[in-house]
Amino acid sequence: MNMLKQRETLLACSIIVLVCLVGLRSPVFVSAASLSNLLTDSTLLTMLALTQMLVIVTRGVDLSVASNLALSGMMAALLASRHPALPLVTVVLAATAIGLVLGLVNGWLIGYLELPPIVVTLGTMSVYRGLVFVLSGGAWVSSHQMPQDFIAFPLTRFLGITHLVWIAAVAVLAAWFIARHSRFGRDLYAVGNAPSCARYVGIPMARRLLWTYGLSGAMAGLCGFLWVARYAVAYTEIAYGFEFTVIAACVIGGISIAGGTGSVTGAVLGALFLAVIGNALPVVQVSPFWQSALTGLVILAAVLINARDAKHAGRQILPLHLLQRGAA
Amino acid sequence: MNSSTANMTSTHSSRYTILDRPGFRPYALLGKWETLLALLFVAAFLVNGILVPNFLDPYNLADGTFNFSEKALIALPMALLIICREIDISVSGILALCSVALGLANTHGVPPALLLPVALAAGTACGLLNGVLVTRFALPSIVVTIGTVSLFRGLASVVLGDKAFTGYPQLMADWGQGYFFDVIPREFVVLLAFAALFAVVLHATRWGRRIYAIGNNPVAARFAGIEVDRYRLVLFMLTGAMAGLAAYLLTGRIGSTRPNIAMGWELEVITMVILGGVSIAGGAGTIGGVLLAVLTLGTVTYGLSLANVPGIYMTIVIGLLLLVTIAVPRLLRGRKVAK
Amino acid sequence: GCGDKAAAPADGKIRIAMVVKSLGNGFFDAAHTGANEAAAQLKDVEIIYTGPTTPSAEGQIEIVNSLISQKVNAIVISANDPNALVPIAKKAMQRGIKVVSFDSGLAPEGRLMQLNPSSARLIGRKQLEMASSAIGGAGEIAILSASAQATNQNLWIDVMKSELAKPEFAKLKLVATVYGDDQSDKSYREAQGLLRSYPNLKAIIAPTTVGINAAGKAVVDEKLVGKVYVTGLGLPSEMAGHVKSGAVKEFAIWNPIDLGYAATYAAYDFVKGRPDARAGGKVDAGRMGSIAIDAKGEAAMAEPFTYNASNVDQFSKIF
Amino acid sequence: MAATLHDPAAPGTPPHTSASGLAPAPVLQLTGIGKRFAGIVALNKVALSVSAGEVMALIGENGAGKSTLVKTLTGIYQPDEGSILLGGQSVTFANAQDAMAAGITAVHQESVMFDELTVAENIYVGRHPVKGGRVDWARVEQEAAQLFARLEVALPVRAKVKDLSVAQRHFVEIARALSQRARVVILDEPTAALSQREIQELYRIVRQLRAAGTAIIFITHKFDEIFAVADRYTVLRDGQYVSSGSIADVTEADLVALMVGRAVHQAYPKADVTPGPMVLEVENFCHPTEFDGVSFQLRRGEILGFYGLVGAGRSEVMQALFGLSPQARGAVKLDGAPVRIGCAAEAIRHGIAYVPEDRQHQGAHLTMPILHNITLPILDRIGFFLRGRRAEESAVARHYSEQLELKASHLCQHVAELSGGNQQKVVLGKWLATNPKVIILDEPTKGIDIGSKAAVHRFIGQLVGQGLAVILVSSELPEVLGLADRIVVMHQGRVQREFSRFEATPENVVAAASGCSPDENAAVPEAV
Ligand SMILES: Nc1ncnc2c1ncn2[C@@H]1O[C@H](COP(=O)(O)OP(=O)(O)OP(=O)(O)O)[C@@H](O)[C@H]1O
Ligand SMILES: Nc1ncnc2c1ncn2[C@@H]1O[C@H](COP(=O)(O)OP(=O)(O)OP(=O)(O)O)[C@@H](O)[C@H]1O
Ligand SMILES: [Mg+2]
Ligand SMILES: [Mg+2]
Repeated sequence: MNMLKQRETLLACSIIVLVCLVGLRSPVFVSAASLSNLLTDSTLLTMLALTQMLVIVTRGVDLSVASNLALSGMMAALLASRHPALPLVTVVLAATAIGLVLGLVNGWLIGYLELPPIVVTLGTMSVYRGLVFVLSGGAWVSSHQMPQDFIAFPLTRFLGITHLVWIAAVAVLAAWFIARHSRFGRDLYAVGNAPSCARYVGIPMARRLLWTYGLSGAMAGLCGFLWVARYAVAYTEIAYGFEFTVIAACVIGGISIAGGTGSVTGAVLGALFLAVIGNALPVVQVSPFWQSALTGLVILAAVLINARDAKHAGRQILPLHLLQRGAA
Repeated sequence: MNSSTANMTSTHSSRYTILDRPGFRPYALLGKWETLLALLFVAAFLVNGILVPNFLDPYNLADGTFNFSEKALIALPMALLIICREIDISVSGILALCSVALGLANTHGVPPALLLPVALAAGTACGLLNGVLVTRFALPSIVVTIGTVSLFRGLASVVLGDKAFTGYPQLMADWGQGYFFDVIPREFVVLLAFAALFAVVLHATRWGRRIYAIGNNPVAARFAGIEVDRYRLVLFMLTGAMAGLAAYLLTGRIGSTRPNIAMGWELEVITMVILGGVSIAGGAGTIGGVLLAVLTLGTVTYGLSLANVPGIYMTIVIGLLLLVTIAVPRLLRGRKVAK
Repeated sequence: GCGDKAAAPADGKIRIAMVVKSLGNGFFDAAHTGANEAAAQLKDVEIIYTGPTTPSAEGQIEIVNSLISQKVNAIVISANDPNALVPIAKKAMQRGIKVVSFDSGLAPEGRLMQLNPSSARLIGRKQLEMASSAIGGAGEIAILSASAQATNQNLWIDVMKSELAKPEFAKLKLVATVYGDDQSDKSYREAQGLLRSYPNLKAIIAPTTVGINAAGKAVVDEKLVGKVYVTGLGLPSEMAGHVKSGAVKEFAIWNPIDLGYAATYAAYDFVKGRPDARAGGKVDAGRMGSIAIDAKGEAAMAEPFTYNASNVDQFSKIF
Repeated sequence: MAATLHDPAAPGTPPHTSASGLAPAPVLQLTGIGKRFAGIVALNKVALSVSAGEVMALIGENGAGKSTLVKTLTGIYQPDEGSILLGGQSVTFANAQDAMAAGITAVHQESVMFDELTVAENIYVGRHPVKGGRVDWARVEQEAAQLFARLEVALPVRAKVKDLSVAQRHFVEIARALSQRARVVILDEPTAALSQREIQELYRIVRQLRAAGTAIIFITHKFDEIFAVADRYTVLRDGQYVSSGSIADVTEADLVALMVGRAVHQAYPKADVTPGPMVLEVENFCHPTEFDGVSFQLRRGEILGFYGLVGAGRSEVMQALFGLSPQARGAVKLDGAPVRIGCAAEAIRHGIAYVPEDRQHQGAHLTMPILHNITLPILDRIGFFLRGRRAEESAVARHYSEQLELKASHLCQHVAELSGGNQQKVVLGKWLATNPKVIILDEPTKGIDIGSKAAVHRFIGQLVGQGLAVILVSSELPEVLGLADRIVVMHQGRVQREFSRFEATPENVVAAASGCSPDENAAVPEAV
């Protein structure tokens, strides 16, 4: 427990240090407007990282999130552009529902057919991405085809804070509740810790996996709508390769690919960390050709810091004699 | 050996008889993944042969192998890695960096004959980095290679910027897109040769046996005196080297290097391996299966592209193929009883 | 020319394959329309429209490979990489297939002719002119390109840089060139970065459709409409919204329909072995008249057309 | 105390007054249970019945089908045929939850633990109490603490399970089974990982439960335990019901005969070998956290017993000796020459073999064939190319399988398909096949049935006769006392005392293991 906290503190500190370093080089980066922008910008990644974290906790991985996002986003855009009179809520719900269904397909294959998650989501990743093209006929949906309220929604401010941030905040709270305080979430940790043992204690593993991937899908659907509305354009290639960014965020946040551990704080910090890098690189005026290499280096550094920490935590055998004395 | 055989003479007869092998069960043979793949391959081949004009032309078939040979070359060591419970997402990044190394060497006047060693060395070095990070720091390989893929590709783009390397020697073009006897593509021959080599190593030597043992239970493997980390390190380096070889062939084939060369290949390579029946949980899989998967995928996609089905439909087909091939056996067998 | 080894299909039609950078791109869909129009006029032509999923040279190579196997008569291609496709294009030509590149060209040894939508100089210059007129001739400008590997983008950027040295653009100052990798989120972030790091920035030139869209959106979101102008290359159907919002005053694009139409005609001429179809000659391009081919095998169509609030709605219905 | 352990008056259960007296109607009655796996008949028409307030010993050889029966009773497997009557009503369990809801819980042979979760959560995992839509953590911790208090086991409920020792984990599993107020509690080899002292604790708990009217099925291979706690017995052989009856009416020999179908010599056949020259000398072996200043010597033809409570650090010393612990320091001499052993491969080359205690994780490659498991450490000897060496491999594997009376159908069978005890035999065979000078056996007969145990002991005896030196780490006192020439007793990472065969008595060995120095060994401080 303590160790976990330490690791997250470490990550939080490195984020602050990073922000300060960038701020030293280009002071605009630490202006209030810029930081609030950074927050807004990190939301989609954060939200996806939250549900991805739940998936990774079960020893799975959802590679299909980005394709799912593109498909639901495209469907939302088509829906909104073809039926401009439709209330926005309907569009949002439709996108989420589509995402949910796509996620449940993954969940069914993984939970009920007991197929390996990486294989299933690798397959659905291609299928969903292909479907975006098929359903849209390969055409773009551009800003002038989308209703005004559709485009405006993500960045509209409520109490001075954008909708995106509000939604992300609600998602973080919900994920925290699920992970810490719901039976569903606790079962996921158990499944991830020892999948073969889960059935011995009566955890309905198939059902849990079904809904975990469903949740990941629904979140991808919601983010699909937000993404399309935010950037005011939908086409086949949106968020191409974003699944790896999401997984990288989780990994940086200390969520173990081996399952069973990981916290909401970790996922959020991991996403923030990547968002800071993504926002800082354009501002610090390093050569664009260096960006990818730097990102790689920073990810490796973060992972190494995590690993070093894990080593310190180590396996320590509890002083059994003390306990025995206590018992006697 | 001698003394243990001596022991054996004092055989004490057990209460149980243990057969050497299971009785012959044709049913078990049918249930094998390779059989399934072979059937799929034959079916795809027949359907294409009947429905797609030009498919059965031997020259076309030969040309069709160019589309997958380099990827399949990387799939071979990747199969070993996955059997060993590791994975390398960074192969396409390594390939790009090796291609850049080739370009640099070529522009600095390294003789054509020495270019292949340059590519192999660069690949091995990248693999070494992955391997050291994984073994020395006990990090999960998927995590490490998600980081290194962007590092390697990033370095390629640092060197190249918005330029490209071109003007590769004829020797490379000959290997990249030349033929033996004007019909058999050299790349394909290289692939078959390496597939045979890998199959022998994995299935007929003690190295292979140990790789399976590590994938099956790394802790027990360490307890059985296998230097698990050394095997892992070598496999990462091997994967790097094979990516270097693929870089040599690909660069020869397309005659130019840009940082985005082979973008996204890692997923195609992993798809080949998984479709080939290599268990992502480690410890199971065969080179034969991987080769069959490569050929099946090659046949299907080549047939589709001859029918001018757009690439994006092909991704759907490949995705479905992957899902169907793993789901159907499970559905047929019914739910497995877990231990 | 050389003898026609490619076997004609059963129905005797000439098959021309149009290989584009990637499918699902409005620009190439419009070019496809043009090609179909030409095919309808030529009567004995069948168009195969194809391209990879993502804009990669390897994907195009696979496609060209299968086209060679299909023994099409001609390939009209917009290349993702000018060099990487040369070997396969050469192989196609050895097998008697006529290769013509359009839009984004192949290196000379890999094609019979390159049909430029316009000349690189004109395109580069046009974008500078639009930027200059939007900001009153003076101020800081920045370029938001696709990826660092995009050939024609790089060509135009080079032109812009050299044109900037000329006196008429002396007051324009290019402060940065950034790359958005043709991803909306990255382009948007890069545009935002530009706006933030260069408070005096007046214009962003984005010679790519994803980029110009993202830059337009970023300017609107940062509430800088009227202070910073976005210009560059885009399709009317995709840009109409940004013109209305005021973030974009003018943008340019050549007519992709005409481009596809002319490229098809050119390929047809080569297949038919017309004597003029050679470097230094000319090709007949139906309703477009005849197009001259220079000594390097390149031909250029007209100057890019400019769109603004007055005409964008009209064209957005077409492409 | 006993009566407060739990309230058995679950709905529908008649309250029991006492454990003794005439047997009431059985709580649980099985008839004609059958279960087969891909051609293997694991259970064939098995019958069993237990009454409330009764301890039923379920015994049988390795692979007799005991664990399979447990799994069919707890909803993990579904029987192919037969019926389960619970409280007189026919029930079927689709999953573990159904069985728990019906009041049947089990401590399985395999560890069912969730390492990253806390002790408290491990007890309630899968059925967290929920209040107002959220998990009631206060209640989880409070009830877990109460449970341990009643069991008189001190465990910090907030510690993560991964930080616990094997024995402590076992108590967590027992606590989980008890927390469910079950009518039937099944314990599948609960004592295999426990030392003498903890076994006594377990007996106490079992007696408490019995007094409270719970029906208990107790599976074990140790006969003293059967006579210590059980009221009745049921014997299975090869998946079939053999007989059942009251413990009071049988002797150990009767039970053995029922189990095995023939007589077994239970004596510990330590051949009288005069110890030869020194093979192994360990001097001041240290490890930063696990052990300190361990020294001992071993001669050819000698069996050196290592005894201690679970957690005394014996396994760590042995693993370090085998080159698996890079942090360990100290001088090791083999045949008089100092050696440095940096990895297991070197140890094997020096002729040391180590049979680990945790067969599932450290010993067996579960989804590999028996053949490949056995030949894994000797591949260097067999050759680089293994194709064409199949006959040699088979010969080795067959030899050791037969010596150890392995029950398997063929050599290509996956180890996962074998019963627990037979898996242990494969691991043992694999290390014997290295033909070592020194073999370290860490709990070698853990989970092995009595007939096979005799076979293992006999085989060890034979090898010693041929000059092998053996280190026997065992928590089974009779085994150590019966087999070892000398006994090293460890306590908290240090050597507490060394006994010769003649000095050692159960009393002084156990006293030393609990930390008494030699002079005060008459006064055993804690109840053992
Ligand atoms: N999942 C399985 N697949 C195939 N066979 C199995 C499986 N589980 C058990 N068996 C077989 O069923 C038989 C009974 O095994 P079981 O584990 O019930 O034995 P056991 O009596 O508990 O033995 P032990 O005392 O060694 O624990 C064995 O022959 C075993 O090989
Ligand atoms: N905190 C822990 N985390 C993980 N594994 C542990 C822990 N404590 C003990 N173990 C495992 O349990 C086994 C028992 O070791 P421990 O040190 O408790 O007792 P021991 O004296 O070595 O063993 P024994 O007395 O059973 O022979 C060891 O092999 C070790 O791997
Ligand atoms: Mg058992
Ligand atoms: Mg131990």
